[in-house]
Amino acid sequence: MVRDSRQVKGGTSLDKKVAFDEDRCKGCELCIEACPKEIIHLAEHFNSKGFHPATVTAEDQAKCTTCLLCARMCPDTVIEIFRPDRVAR
Amino acid sequence: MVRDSRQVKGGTSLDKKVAFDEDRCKGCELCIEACPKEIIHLAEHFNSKGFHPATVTAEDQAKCTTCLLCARMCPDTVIEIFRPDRVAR
Amino acid sequence: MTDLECVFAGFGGQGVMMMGQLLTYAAGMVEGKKVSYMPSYGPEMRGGTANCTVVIAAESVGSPVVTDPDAAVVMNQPSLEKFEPTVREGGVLIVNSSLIGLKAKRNDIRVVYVPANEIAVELGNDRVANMVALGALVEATEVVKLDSIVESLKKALPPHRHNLIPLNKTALDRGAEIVRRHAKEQVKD
Amino acid sequence: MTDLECVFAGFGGQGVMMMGQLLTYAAGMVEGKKVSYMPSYGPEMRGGTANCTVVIAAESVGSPVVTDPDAAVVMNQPSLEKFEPTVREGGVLIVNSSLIGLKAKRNDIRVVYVPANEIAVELGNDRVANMVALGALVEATEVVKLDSIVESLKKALPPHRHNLIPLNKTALDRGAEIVRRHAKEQVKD
Amino acid sequence: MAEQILMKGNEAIAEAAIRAGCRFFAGYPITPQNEIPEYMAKRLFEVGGTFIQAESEVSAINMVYGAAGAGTRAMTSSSSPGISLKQEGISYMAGAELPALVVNMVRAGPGLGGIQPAQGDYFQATKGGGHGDYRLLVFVPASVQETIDLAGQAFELAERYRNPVMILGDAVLGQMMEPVVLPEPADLAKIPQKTWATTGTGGTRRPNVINSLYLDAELCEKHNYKLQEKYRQMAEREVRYEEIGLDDAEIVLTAYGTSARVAISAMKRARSEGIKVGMIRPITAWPFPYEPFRKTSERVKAFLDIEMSAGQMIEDVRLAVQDRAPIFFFNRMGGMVPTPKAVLEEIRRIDHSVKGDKLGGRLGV
Amino acid sequence: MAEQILMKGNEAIAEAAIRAGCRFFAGYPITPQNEIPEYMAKRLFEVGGTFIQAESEVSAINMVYGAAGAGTRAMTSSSSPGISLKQEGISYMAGAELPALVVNMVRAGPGLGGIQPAQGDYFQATKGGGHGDYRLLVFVPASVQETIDLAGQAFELAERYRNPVMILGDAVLGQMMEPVVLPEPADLAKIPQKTWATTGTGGTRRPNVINSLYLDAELCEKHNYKLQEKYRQMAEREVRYEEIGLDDAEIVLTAYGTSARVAISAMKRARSEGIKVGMIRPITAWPFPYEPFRKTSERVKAFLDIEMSAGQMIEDVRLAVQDRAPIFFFNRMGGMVPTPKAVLEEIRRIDHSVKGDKLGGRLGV
Amino acid sequence: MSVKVFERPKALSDVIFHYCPGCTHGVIHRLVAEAIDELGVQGKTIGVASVGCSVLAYNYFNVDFQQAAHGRAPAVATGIKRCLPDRTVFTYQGDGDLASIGTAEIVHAAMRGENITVIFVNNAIYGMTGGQMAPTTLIGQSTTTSPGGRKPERAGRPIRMSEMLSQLEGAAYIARVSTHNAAQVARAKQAIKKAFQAQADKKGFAMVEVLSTCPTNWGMTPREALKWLEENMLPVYPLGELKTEPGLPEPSAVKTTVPTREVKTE
Amino acid sequence: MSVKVFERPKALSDVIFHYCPGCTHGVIHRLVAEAIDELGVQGKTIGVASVGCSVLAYNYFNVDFQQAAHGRAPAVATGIKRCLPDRTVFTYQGDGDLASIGTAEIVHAAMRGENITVIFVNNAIYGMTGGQMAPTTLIGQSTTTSPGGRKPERAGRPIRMSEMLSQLEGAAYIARVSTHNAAQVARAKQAIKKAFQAQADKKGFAMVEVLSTCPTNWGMTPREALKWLEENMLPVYPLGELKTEPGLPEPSAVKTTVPTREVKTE
Ligand SMILES: Cc1ncc(C[n+]2csc(CCOP(=O)(O)OP(=O)(O)O)c2C)c(N)n1
Ligand SMILES: Cc1ncc(C[n+]2csc(CCOP(=O)(O)OP(=O)(O)O)c2C)c(N)n1
Ligand code: SF4
Ligand code: SF4
Ligand code: SF4
Ligand code: SF4
Ligand code: SF4
Ligand code: SF4
Ligand SMILES: [Mg+2]
Ligand SMILES: [Mg+2]
Repeated sequence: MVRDSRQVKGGTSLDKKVAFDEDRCKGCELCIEACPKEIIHLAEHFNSKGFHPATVTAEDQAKCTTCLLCARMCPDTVIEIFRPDRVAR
Repeated sequence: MVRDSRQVKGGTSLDKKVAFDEDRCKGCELCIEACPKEIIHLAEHFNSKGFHPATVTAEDQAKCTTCLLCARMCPDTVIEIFRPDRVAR
Repeated sequence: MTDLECVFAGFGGQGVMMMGQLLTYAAGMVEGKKVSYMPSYGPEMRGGTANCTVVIAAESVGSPVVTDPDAAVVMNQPSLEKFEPTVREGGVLIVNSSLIGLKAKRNDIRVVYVPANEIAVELGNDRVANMVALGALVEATEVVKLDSIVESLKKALPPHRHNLIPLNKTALDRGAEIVRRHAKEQVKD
Repeated sequence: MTDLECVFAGFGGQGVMMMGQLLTYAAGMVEGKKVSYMPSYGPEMRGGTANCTVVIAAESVGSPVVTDPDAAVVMNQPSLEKFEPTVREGGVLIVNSSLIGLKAKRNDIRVVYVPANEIAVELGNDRVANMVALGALVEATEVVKLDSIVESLKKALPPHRHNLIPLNKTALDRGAEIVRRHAKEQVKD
Repeated sequence: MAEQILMKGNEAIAEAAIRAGCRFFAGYPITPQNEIPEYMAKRLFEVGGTFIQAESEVSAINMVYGAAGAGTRAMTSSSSPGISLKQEGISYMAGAELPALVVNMVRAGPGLGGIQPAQGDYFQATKGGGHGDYRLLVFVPASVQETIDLAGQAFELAERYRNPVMILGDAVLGQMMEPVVLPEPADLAKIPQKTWATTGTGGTRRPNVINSLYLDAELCEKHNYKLQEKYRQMAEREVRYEEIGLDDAEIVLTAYGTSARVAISAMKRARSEGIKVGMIRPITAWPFPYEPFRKTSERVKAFLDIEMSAGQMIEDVRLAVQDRAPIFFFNRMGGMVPTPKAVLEEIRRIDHSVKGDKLGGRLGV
Repeated sequence: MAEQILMKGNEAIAEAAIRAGCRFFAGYPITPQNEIPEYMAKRLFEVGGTFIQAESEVSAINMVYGAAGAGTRAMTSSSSPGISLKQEGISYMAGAELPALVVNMVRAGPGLGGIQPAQGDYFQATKGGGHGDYRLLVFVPASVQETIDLAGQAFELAERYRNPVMILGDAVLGQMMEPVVLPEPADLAKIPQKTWATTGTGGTRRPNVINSLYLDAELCEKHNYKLQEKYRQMAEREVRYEEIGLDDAEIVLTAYGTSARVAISAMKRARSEGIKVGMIRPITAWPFPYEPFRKTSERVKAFLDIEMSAGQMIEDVRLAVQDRAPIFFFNRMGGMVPTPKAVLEEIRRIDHSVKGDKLGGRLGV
Repeated sequence: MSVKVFERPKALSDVIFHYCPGCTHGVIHRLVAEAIDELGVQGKTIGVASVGCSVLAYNYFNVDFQQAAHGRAPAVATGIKRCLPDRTVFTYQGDGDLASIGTAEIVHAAMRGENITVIFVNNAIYGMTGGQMAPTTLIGQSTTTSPGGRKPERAGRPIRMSEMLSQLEGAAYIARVSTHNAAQVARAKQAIKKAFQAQADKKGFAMVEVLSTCPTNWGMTPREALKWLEENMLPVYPLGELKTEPGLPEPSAVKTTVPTREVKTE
Repeated sequence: MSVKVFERPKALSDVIFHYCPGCTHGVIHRLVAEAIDELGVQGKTIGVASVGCSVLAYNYFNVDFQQAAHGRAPAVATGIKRCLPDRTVFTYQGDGDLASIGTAEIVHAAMRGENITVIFVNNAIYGMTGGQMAPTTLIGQSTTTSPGGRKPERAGRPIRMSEMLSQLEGAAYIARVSTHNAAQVARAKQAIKKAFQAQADKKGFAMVEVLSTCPTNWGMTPREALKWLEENMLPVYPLGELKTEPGLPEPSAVKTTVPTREVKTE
């Protein structure tokens, strides 16, 4: 696997493994269905399109195994996944 | 097999086993190809459509086994086959 | 004037089409006026805005497509933005203030803010917000009697749902009430 | 008159289209007249009659479809029956008497009987019967020079078949000869 | 019964067809007419008929060909691109003299275009989108009730003339709801026997053949003369139109279908401003009502043709009016519906111009 | 290279197209135009092009859509029923503004009809057989040489206007042979680059899209106005026709294609009898040459329109001539070609009638 | 006294076919007519003629007929059969008609399990229009639109419709037979009869692909054409029953209501 | 420091899809874009959008596109590919588009062995037009034109296009995959990539049938829809590679020219 070495904008790499592009999210819950860690849920608030966007709490980020399953299931490419450098190696 | 008991028009049943409706014939020779007895040939004369029609000489009629092969191959239903009554039974 | 051209607009699922159909039925079937109902339809299946148009006339309905309505009911913000500018001078705009934070900009039309969802929740059923708004519209335009809407509900709902009629009637009334109050307030101004 | 409308007709396989094309080529390409050639075509693939029409004009060709030709060449009996009545008063009819037992009925046209197949067989090749008939037509109408037809043959035949040209030329001449003889006979009459 | 109900145009057309004895429907989904097949899918089996969602519009029209040839009242519906695909089949049905109803709920074109209402298929319907010389009886209703009435008559006329009938509507007509009265269902037993239908000889008659092939040009011409004579009769007998306020009219609007509804609104407003406006509304687009235009053209000051197209019916209007009066044109395209307001403005402009002011309108010719 | 050769119309059109740079042909066999695909099958691969026998006419026109969208000069041909099947695709190409050549060698209709020559597809070609408001540039050549010349220009004009061009011939034009001079093959390198074509972005530009869908009605309308403006320009610039002997003409014949050839023969005979006959021969059926008719109509005594149809072009003639002169009509149908003799008789009748005798001809209106 | 053991079937009209000499369309017509005779369904049969050399089939059968647009016979037959479910409806289609322009129609009639009988005459060419390539044309076979022979890289490889349609659940009976000799013609007859019987038994879609000659466009004598068919087409189009719904009678058990004039010959 | 291991592929435009929430059209779009990225063919790819919910695909991919008439995408793709044989041409078609109106076009593109890649999205329904029956609709499945469920006697049984097209010699690669969970999505990706690779290798016609959901017209939540697909569609539409030309690379051997952002998860 060749790695993408770009930095995560707006956040350190260690505290965020799974990032949601909120305004793209349609609240379909397919990521929730997919996550083996059961850490994704829909937020209370609405996004600009009127959907409750999917999210992972800051604490739960740690539980994320970066297994990619949520991202792979997301129909709207809302999700990006980051892996601590040592893990990716 | 249920038999058709209609009489042959214009000929006694015994001297003609294979009859050609000459004006329908297009001289394609498929009956000739089919006849195991090799008794069919194209006549010298033309029929009304301008073809040399297929025929069997009076003598050769006797050689006909009424095997139906010629009739079955004829694309223009030119041929009728007659079988002496005792044979058909 | 009994002639009225009216637009109902909101999210799909807010019962916008139902409002239009009930008004059409009430005016046309119950009160015997000439009516036409025209839904907007588009390629999107879910999400997006939905709207419909009702035209009520004493004599005969001309164009069923309306670009400058006498009245509009807007149930969400995109609808406010889209339809406020189209209402005819002197017309009526019913705004669902439960979901719309903005205020209307026009002052040549009568704008009534109706907290439809809040009232509906108060009445115990979120889904009658549309009835609250419809009640307001009917009261503001006086195009049909409120009773005719109730009558129409009887036709629209299957018999085993007729138990919901009182609730809907209350919702209609609450909407109408807001308009009456609004009218008084305006008199005060 | 150099303008001529001519029909060639016969069984498929009698070289009827070839006659038409050679005449067209001779008139148009060799002698520089205006020409058009129009085959008849139909749904039947084999058998049946084939015919084509050639129009030759000094100036310009109008309709390429001809219903009352100045001349007709009929190579078999059905063609005689079909085209004899269509020939224009004073026109020419070339009849292939080898295959047609009947006589033409018209007496307001010039009818020339040409035993085309017999002559062709005499010349050693059944397939030049059409050239015999064409020679007759050309002689009778004088629409092109016989040499132009020979010229056209050079273009029509592939080089390795040019050995056939003398035979074809003879066939053309034999056809022309019959017409010349016929003309003399008529003078005698 | 005479009970009024509120019905969507698409469903109304379907129910009306069934009541008129339609027992076969084949179609393919396309917006904005999907309610027609959907309604048929529910209702047709209930009355012992057949609904088929065909694999394509091409197949659908040919299924209708088969069903109609077998003697059944049959119908198909679609919208613009789908109707284009049916052109070969429609030409075949006209050629083979088969009765059927074809509905086109026109949307914006050309190509995939859009799904909003338009009137860009007038030429296709009236002049012949398919090949060869044939004509359809083309109804252009302007309300749901009129759609019902015409759908009812469509089958009868189709059978009388042995010719396909088209209802040319648009997305507005298909989608809008209006109160209507449905007719009583037809008594199927009273529909005239079709002695020409292919139902099997039963061993008692010579075979019937449904066909449009005439390899012999003379026979083909004879067949064409027969068809033309039929079209002449249709043109003589089946012209329909509505005249509104022509008595004192100085400006005559003309429009059909949804445009006509808009025109009526505009006319009312104009009359209330004192402008003498009348209207001729074709109800059959073919045969076109040339005569009322011709008659009126002698005494009015101008015509205003309103279309949701680049100008198609206007050719028929011009053929009728000739040079006897100016013909103005107002249009929208691509799914846009003209507004009464805009038409009113056009009327005002024409009014000024015919009253001697500078010519302000767009001249159609 | 001005060498004359004898060529069949169908083969001439194919060779002319190839010389004009056509490198893609998709078609489906149908009489009487089979020589076109057959010629293409032989020749196109030789010049590095592609011939495909498509599974149907529908598929063929859509292959041409793809090829044209990819920037290749592309063409299809068929005859009446097959052209009907292409109507959706033609509307799509017009909507997506794709250049291509479509040839229709018209045969008798409607339906399966017959394989003999006819002119019953004039309406389809000129008014729009497909859905929506679009126009084709329609050439109606009357000789093999003219066919070659127009086929040569077709691609250039198609690309200039980004619009399909149709050559509307008939079985006579396709089957007959005449001496012709072929043009030099076009230099492919000199054909203007199509910056809009989908050839892959190469990573250097934004993606190109070939499309006719406009879900937003306002955009769809805008697109339609753009198309209409283009058609207006075409109508202004591309009208072609031939005038013969109009100087002193009292009776003006009009006809296109094969009918025009017949008319010319009749005209010659009539002139030799001293009748002053002239002719207007449209070379573009769309845009139609209204102007010469309008001009002539002021000073001639009558028009005689000759068609191999029930009367289609006559509507355009009437639109041009209006009431200014009587328009007579002579036609054959179903594969029959009018004879010069019959036309001559018609001319004689009209001559009598315009000279004050009783009206003898059939009035077209 | 003798007995007539072979004569023209009654379901065939008493006219002369327009087919070229030796064209096996004529043989196939006779077999269809024999099947109609033997099943006694002449009075309730409606045929659908396609566009191809057999376009005039409506003149050749003594039954009601509809002439269908090119490729659309299965759609037309569907319209008829759904309206008249107790009638016998069959289509007669060439390979251009069925395997090219009419691909969608035949596939979907089979998918729907439309209860009709399809006679599919595969002669590997477009006969009527003068010998263009068909989808069934063999690799290397020269036609007017595949001059020098069909090349797979330009025009693909022959389509085997029977194999393809056998994949569909609605297809009840699919067989491929041939006409290149009398024994095969007899087998073809049995298959055709079975395909009509399947319809009588309401089994669903039944099709018989009949390999046929086109001496004219193949450029051969009729006898050469039979040989060419046998040698070249059989390897590409193997004969046999490709699909039979359980419950379809064995050929011998097919009920016969009119005298059969056939004898077993093989 | 951390590494981005999953992001939006470059061949996807930066716009929001119009698809309904949870519609797996979006997933399939991403997979196609990933394949294009990984094979490094973005600059030479031309897509063909069909008519269906994916009609706007031309807005979603960062490559040249043509929008084709309903069902005709394979014909349009043929026109493009024959003129530009070194470009990568793919169609993206729904089941109404490919298996109904476009039957003839897909069959014949496969027959010709047209060197294109077809992405066939089978959601057992007509999504765009509001939920009518498709030829792929399951028996008993309720749609607006099969109210009360599809009945075989009226509308036949579901068509299996992959099985049918596999019968054609021109078809080089045919696979059926699904989107009902992440593991299947990963497999789908491999199949799609292979279908593009087949084109690069000039193998001929390649098609991947992707089972997809239509929560809106199925009347379910997106999560219910995944389950419904798994439970109901898989038995009728078994997954797997139905046809692979020898010589097609194993998925792992597919050449990769841009960084792959995928990891093996199963
Ligand atoms: C829509 C349409 N396209 C094309 C034709 C021309 N056409 C007539 S028959 C035929 C093909 C005949 O071939 P096939 O079906 O194999 O029948 P065959 O003559 O070989 O028996 C074609 C293409 C037509 N009549 N209609
Ligand atoms: C010729 C034509 N017929 C019908 C339509 C209407 N139409 C648009 S999309 C569609 C079907 C969509 O279904 P599918 O192909 O399964 O795609 P999905 O929306 O399910 O992804 C139809 C019938 C059309 N645009 N053109
Ligand atoms: S990457 Fe895996 S563990 Fe992390 S949120 Fe996504 S599905 Fe859950
Ligand atoms: S799958 Fe994507 S769109 Fe759906 S809820 Fe999760 S992040 Fe949002
Ligand atoms: S029946 Fe048999 S033996 Fe007699 S002629 Fe015919 S083929 Fe020959
Ligand atoms: S098979 Fe028939 S048509 Fe052919 S030669 Fe024999 S009898 Fe004549
Ligand atoms: S062209 Fe071929 S298929 Fe047609 S009749 Fe002649 S031999 Fe038979
Ligand atoms: S309608 Fe169905 S297929 Fe279309 S976008 Fe919505 S969920 Fe997807
Ligand atoms: Mg064939
Ligand atoms: Mg779908």
